[in-house]
Amino acid sequence: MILAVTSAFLGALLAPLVYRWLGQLAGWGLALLPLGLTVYFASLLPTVVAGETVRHSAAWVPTLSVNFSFYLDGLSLLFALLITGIGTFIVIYTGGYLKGHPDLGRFYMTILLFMASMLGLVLADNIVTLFVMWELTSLTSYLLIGFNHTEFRSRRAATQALFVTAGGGLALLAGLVLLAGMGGSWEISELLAKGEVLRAHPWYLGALVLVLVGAFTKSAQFPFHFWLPNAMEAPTPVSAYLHSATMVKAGVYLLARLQPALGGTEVWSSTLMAFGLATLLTGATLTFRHTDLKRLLAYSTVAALGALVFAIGLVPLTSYYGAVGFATFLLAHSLYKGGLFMAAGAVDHEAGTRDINQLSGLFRVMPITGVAVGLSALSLAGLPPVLGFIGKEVLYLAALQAAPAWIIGLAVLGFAVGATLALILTVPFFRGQPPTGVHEGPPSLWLGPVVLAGLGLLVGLFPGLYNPLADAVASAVKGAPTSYHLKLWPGFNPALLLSLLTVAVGVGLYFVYPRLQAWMAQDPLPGPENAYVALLRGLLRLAARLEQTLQSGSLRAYLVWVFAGLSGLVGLALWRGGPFRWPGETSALSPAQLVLVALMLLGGLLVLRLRSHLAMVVVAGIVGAGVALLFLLQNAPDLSITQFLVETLTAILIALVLLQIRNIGEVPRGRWLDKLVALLFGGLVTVLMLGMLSEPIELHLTQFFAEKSLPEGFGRNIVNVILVDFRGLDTFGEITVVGLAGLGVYALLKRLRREEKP
Amino acid sequence: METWMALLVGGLSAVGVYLMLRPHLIQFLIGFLVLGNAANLLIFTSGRLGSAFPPLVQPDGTVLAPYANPLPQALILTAIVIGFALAAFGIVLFFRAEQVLKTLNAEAMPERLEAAPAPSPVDEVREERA
Amino acid sequence: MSWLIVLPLLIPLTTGILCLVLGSRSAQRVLGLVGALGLLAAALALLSQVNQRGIQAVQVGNWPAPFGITFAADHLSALMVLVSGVVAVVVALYALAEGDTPREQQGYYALSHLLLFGVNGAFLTGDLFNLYVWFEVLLLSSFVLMILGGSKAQLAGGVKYFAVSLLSSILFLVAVGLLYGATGALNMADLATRVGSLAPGLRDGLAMLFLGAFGLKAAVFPFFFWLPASYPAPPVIISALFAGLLTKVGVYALLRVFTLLFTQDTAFTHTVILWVAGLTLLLGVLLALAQGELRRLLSFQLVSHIGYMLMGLGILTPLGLTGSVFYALNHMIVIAALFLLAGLLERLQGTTVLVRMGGLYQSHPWLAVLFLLPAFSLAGLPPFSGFWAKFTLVAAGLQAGQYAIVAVALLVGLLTLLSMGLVFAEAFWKNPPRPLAGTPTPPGLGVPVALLALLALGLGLWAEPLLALSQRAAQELLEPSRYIEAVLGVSR
Amino acid sequence: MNTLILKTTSRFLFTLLLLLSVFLLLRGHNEPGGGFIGALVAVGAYALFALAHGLTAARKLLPLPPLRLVGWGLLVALLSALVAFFLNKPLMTGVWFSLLGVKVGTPVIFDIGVYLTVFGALLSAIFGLEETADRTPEEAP
Repeated sequence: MILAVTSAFLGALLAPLVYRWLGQLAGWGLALLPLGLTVYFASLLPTVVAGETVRHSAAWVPTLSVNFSFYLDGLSLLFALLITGIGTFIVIYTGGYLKGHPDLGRFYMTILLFMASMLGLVLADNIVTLFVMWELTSLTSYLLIGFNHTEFRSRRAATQALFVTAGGGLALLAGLVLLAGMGGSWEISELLAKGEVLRAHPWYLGALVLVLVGAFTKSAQFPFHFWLPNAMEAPTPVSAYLHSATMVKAGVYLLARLQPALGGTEVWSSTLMAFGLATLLTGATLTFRHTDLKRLLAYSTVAALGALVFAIGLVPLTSYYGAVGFATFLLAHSLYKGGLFMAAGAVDHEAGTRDINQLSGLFRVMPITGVAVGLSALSLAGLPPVLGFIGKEVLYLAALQAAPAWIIGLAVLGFAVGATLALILTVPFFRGQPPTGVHEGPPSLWLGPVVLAGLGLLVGLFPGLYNPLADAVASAVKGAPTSYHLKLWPGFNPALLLSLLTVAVGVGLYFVYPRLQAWMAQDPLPGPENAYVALLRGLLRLAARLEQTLQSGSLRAYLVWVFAGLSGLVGLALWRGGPFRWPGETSALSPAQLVLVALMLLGGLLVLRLRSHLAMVVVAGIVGAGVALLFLLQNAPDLSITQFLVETLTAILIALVLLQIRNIGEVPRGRWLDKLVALLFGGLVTVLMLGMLSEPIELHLTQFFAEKSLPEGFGRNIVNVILVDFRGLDTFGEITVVGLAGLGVYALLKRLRREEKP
Repeated sequence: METWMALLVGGLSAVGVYLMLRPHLIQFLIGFLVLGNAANLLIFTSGRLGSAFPPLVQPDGTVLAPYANPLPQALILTAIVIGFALAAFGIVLFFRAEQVLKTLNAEAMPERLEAAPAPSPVDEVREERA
Repeated sequence: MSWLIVLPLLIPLTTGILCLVLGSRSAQRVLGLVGALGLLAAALALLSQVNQRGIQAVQVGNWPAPFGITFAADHLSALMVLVSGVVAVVVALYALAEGDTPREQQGYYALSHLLLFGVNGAFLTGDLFNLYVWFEVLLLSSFVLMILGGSKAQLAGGVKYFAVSLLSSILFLVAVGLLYGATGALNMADLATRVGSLAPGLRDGLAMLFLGAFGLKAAVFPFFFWLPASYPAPPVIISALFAGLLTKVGVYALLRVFTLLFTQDTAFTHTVILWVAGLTLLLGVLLALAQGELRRLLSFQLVSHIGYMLMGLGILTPLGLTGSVFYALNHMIVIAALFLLAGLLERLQGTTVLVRMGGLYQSHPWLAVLFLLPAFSLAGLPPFSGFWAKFTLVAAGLQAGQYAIVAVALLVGLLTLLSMGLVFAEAFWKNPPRPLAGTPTPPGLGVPVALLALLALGLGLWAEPLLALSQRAAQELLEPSRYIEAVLGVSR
Repeated sequence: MNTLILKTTSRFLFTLLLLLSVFLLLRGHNEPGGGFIGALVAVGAYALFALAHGLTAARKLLPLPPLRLVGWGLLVALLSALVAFFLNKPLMTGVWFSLLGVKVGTPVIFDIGVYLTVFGALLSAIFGLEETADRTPEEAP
């Protein structure tokens, strides 16, 4: 299994080469990759149906207990088959749909990368592996949605999808990490066995909310549904693959996967049912706003996803209907929606439009596509003898077992729109005059829809074919062995009545559809997408405002931030620490030193009042000379000489420059804020210094130097021996600094000299 | 003596900071020099005061006590030299900046030479034509 | 063996000096690359040594610790040196491919290697005052590099960079002086055994002073404003070098000081660090969203992501520190790649103003890949190196119950992704609004970027070795006694 | 300023200051002084000479361009630090030997490196600035 996933990734990376090699046949050639994987997973069917699971694991990042581990049971097998199986047809379809497109090689690579990550996602056993794959699907779908990248709408849709799904992904990450912490394991298969521990854990609610946010954003649940219809900017193979059959089902998969671990609580079922129902109704309602084939299908996908989430919520409340309904409806939806999307693309490709109002009489010119659409539409409407009918029936049975009447009523309404949509989609094929110049597309365009629709019919007629796998899926979702006999004709029961009602309402809605459509399409409806737009606009405005206030371009402001921030932090620390002892004095101040100290303070104050730069330099130099004198009085001759020399040289350098600048500018006055900050900082330095002086210093270093200076350093000037021997490395750094300064001055002035030359 | 030094260092620091906060770069530099002197005095004081002799070993191998702590002196020497290198580079940098930017007022030096509108994920942003 | 620890200093120093002494420019070019490769090799040898034998220490001048200056290499130091070697090699390759003659004349090679000298000195020294000296070495070389060429923008940015850096130097000096005056020690291991007995107010006040001095270097809130004001100005190769190395020195110093010295009152100090981390993360990324110029945008991203490294330090658990170390290493690679890429884009399109760019997805598809790898890595998406860093930090934060900072970290990841997505949409996907005037691009400029990008991918797919090393670094940081023993226990 | 007296005395002073600087350098290990102080004095000597005789004349008195001197100074310092390698001691370990009855050690050589570096760097800065100062009045636009 590890090999399967890895080979899918490697195969994807080779796609551009294959494309260059095979050219237009690349679609068929590349389809061998998903086809081979389908065959591989199909070969595992007997094992899984027999109730066994397969688990393969390899160490990935042992430091973080992350394994590259995979786990196969009914649920993951069904998904794996869907992904690789539909993937096969999508790749073939792409070859026809995007024939000759300059970016086709890249497209194959991206969509196969997507397939590989999706496969990894549904098979992953390790939480981190799952998350890695999860984010990879977001990334690849970002690139796929933005395929028509020169259009702003495409770019916007891509960014939106990425932002919403990756945002949810981050919540999911936090949730999964919490889950792992709660259950004490990073392997999902182990967590599933610890459902009771997880549910009783104080973090349960937090982790649940985070996981749900992740799943809901990915699976386009209300209120995050808006990104999915916008993502229809992508080319049709992408819409068909990502936004119907697979990626959007990742969230559903995750919920189903974790159902045994997290489900079974009041909050789980009620949340899933509430959001599922809300999504079902939102999708159904918004369907009426559109006439574009892909948009219509997109909203119907939203609705179906809502139904699936609703079903997962029902699983713990029902005996087995919920789980089986989920398993059946999932397959049915994937088959008919993938087929319908591809067919819609084929129609668009051949007829040049996707507006249902402009399409007519297509059946006569595109009979094969027409048959596929017809069969898929039956499934969408939930009519016999196709799988969609069975799926919906079982879901109704589940709802009847556990949900109150008003909820069932709303669900019927939501499903009814499916019937309406089925009519909307099929009518253009049979009504009106066929357009001229339109004909059936190449086999690559109709093969997928036909096979998928045919499968739906086949399984509908002989549900026994699917029954063993459905039981395995249901067992995985339920977390307990489940079996149910799928039948096309269950006999008269309340569910059948609901089905009839659904169809009736659906047909009724069809007749008001044109008017509803005209009325609803008028204005942009308020909805969560507006909130998204407002949020991002607000964010950008906030950012711009922040830049104006913080990153204002004023050096002064930056320095004030530094001093004020630092003083605040230091002050806080000192205040928290409480007062310390007053330092003891080691020596009295001699009169000469007192005068010096006073003079230096005065000099400092004088600098502040001066109005000439040159005078300021001089006075500052005098203060420096005072420091040198103080050093001399304190028995530091080396220091004193150096300080004198350096002060003089600095003053000369500044004077040299000042004399060359003609327009030197005024000496600006300070502000009260500067004074405050300066006083605060100076005060804190004094306090820190007093604190330092109150600590007993240990002079072990000094004693060592005094002892070793002559016998081992061979020098009597201890300061110099420290400089060149004990701490010679400091001096090495220091002369490097001096050399660098020389280099810098040279670089600065050399440029000047060159510029000044005529 | 130590208390006085603490006050002196604090006072010089305040003066230095205040000068550094002025927008004029020459004053900034002078502020840096004053603050540097304050820092050196601080380090000097950190080795404690009250010496009577410089830290020189007599030819007979003894050091006359109480001698001044040589370690802070060495540290300050390094710091002075580095400070000097920084100041020397700085003054030439400011000189050069004045030649090119025609001002010594840091507030008048632009941080961005051209306007660049930020892209937005929801609205298409185009460059505004002047 | 003791020479192995100082090799990462001696190699760039020798290279730098030889570049100064030799006049020939072609000799300098060769030396530049050879020196960088030598540094990388030495760093690898040092890391394997540390990995096998534990923390290594050498007493410079053969004076016993704590009297002389000690150089010590633990996993953190060795890893930092290693990545600085990687960045050095890549930048040297870029310089070689670019062949910018006027800048070479002014001593680019000498300066960049002296910068590395300072950076590695800072990573390896075990003495606080010596650390100050290294900071100055790398500062001055960075000043000169920043203004090489002397354009308007460089001088305006250089002035701000210089001014704020002066401040950080003085603060550091004051902090070292105060610490010496209170304890009588300069050797960090020696200090570690003494700081605990200080009065709490003084101790925490000093801790904050160090936070300020190093925070200025690391560019964290509220000390980061200088960075976006200056990093976009110099030629991109210099920005990349700075972005990869300089802020990380500040981060390294914070990691060192706040695990070795100031660990007595973590309820205060490390909470402050968490606040600083959170604010840096948020403000950095928000300000990045307001940018329309690529290099300035990257500068804010650089700032923002420093917050992640502090986050792990603030959490102060083995996992948190592992995340911090890994993040710092990963970030050095990723941000250097992005800055170099920005330079490539500027060459190809003649501008880095996003709204004016476009069309690269069509014309240079491989460049798009080279952008997406580090960009997604920066946003912390799998399977790139940044993901493991962020994942570790998030897991650490959740385990430590620091939910607020985890929320911030995740949100910032999302906003980074948005910001990178916008850059991609503008520079690569969109059609350029008007014809672009690019300059001829020498072949081979893409190679160093590709190396870094592949490293970001490779470290994502096979994160184990580096993560395991980061974990060992974190364990050492949390057990200061091992460091102290290695430094003080070595006799002459 | 360019009087004959200045020119003659400056030559004399120049030699004196240079000698003083070398003296300060060499005695630094035992008495106040050292490489840095010595270099500052030497820079003073050259600055004075340049003032009296012009920059070109002062440059002619240098064995190498000032920036090259920086490189050589650093190289000397580096080599003095590396000597210990051959004795299997750590970096910068002091090695002492007698030369004509005078005790010479690597730290002293290191100090000479300091002297050269500081001298070269400072001189390059001062010469550079004086050069622009000489020209600015007439050449500025």
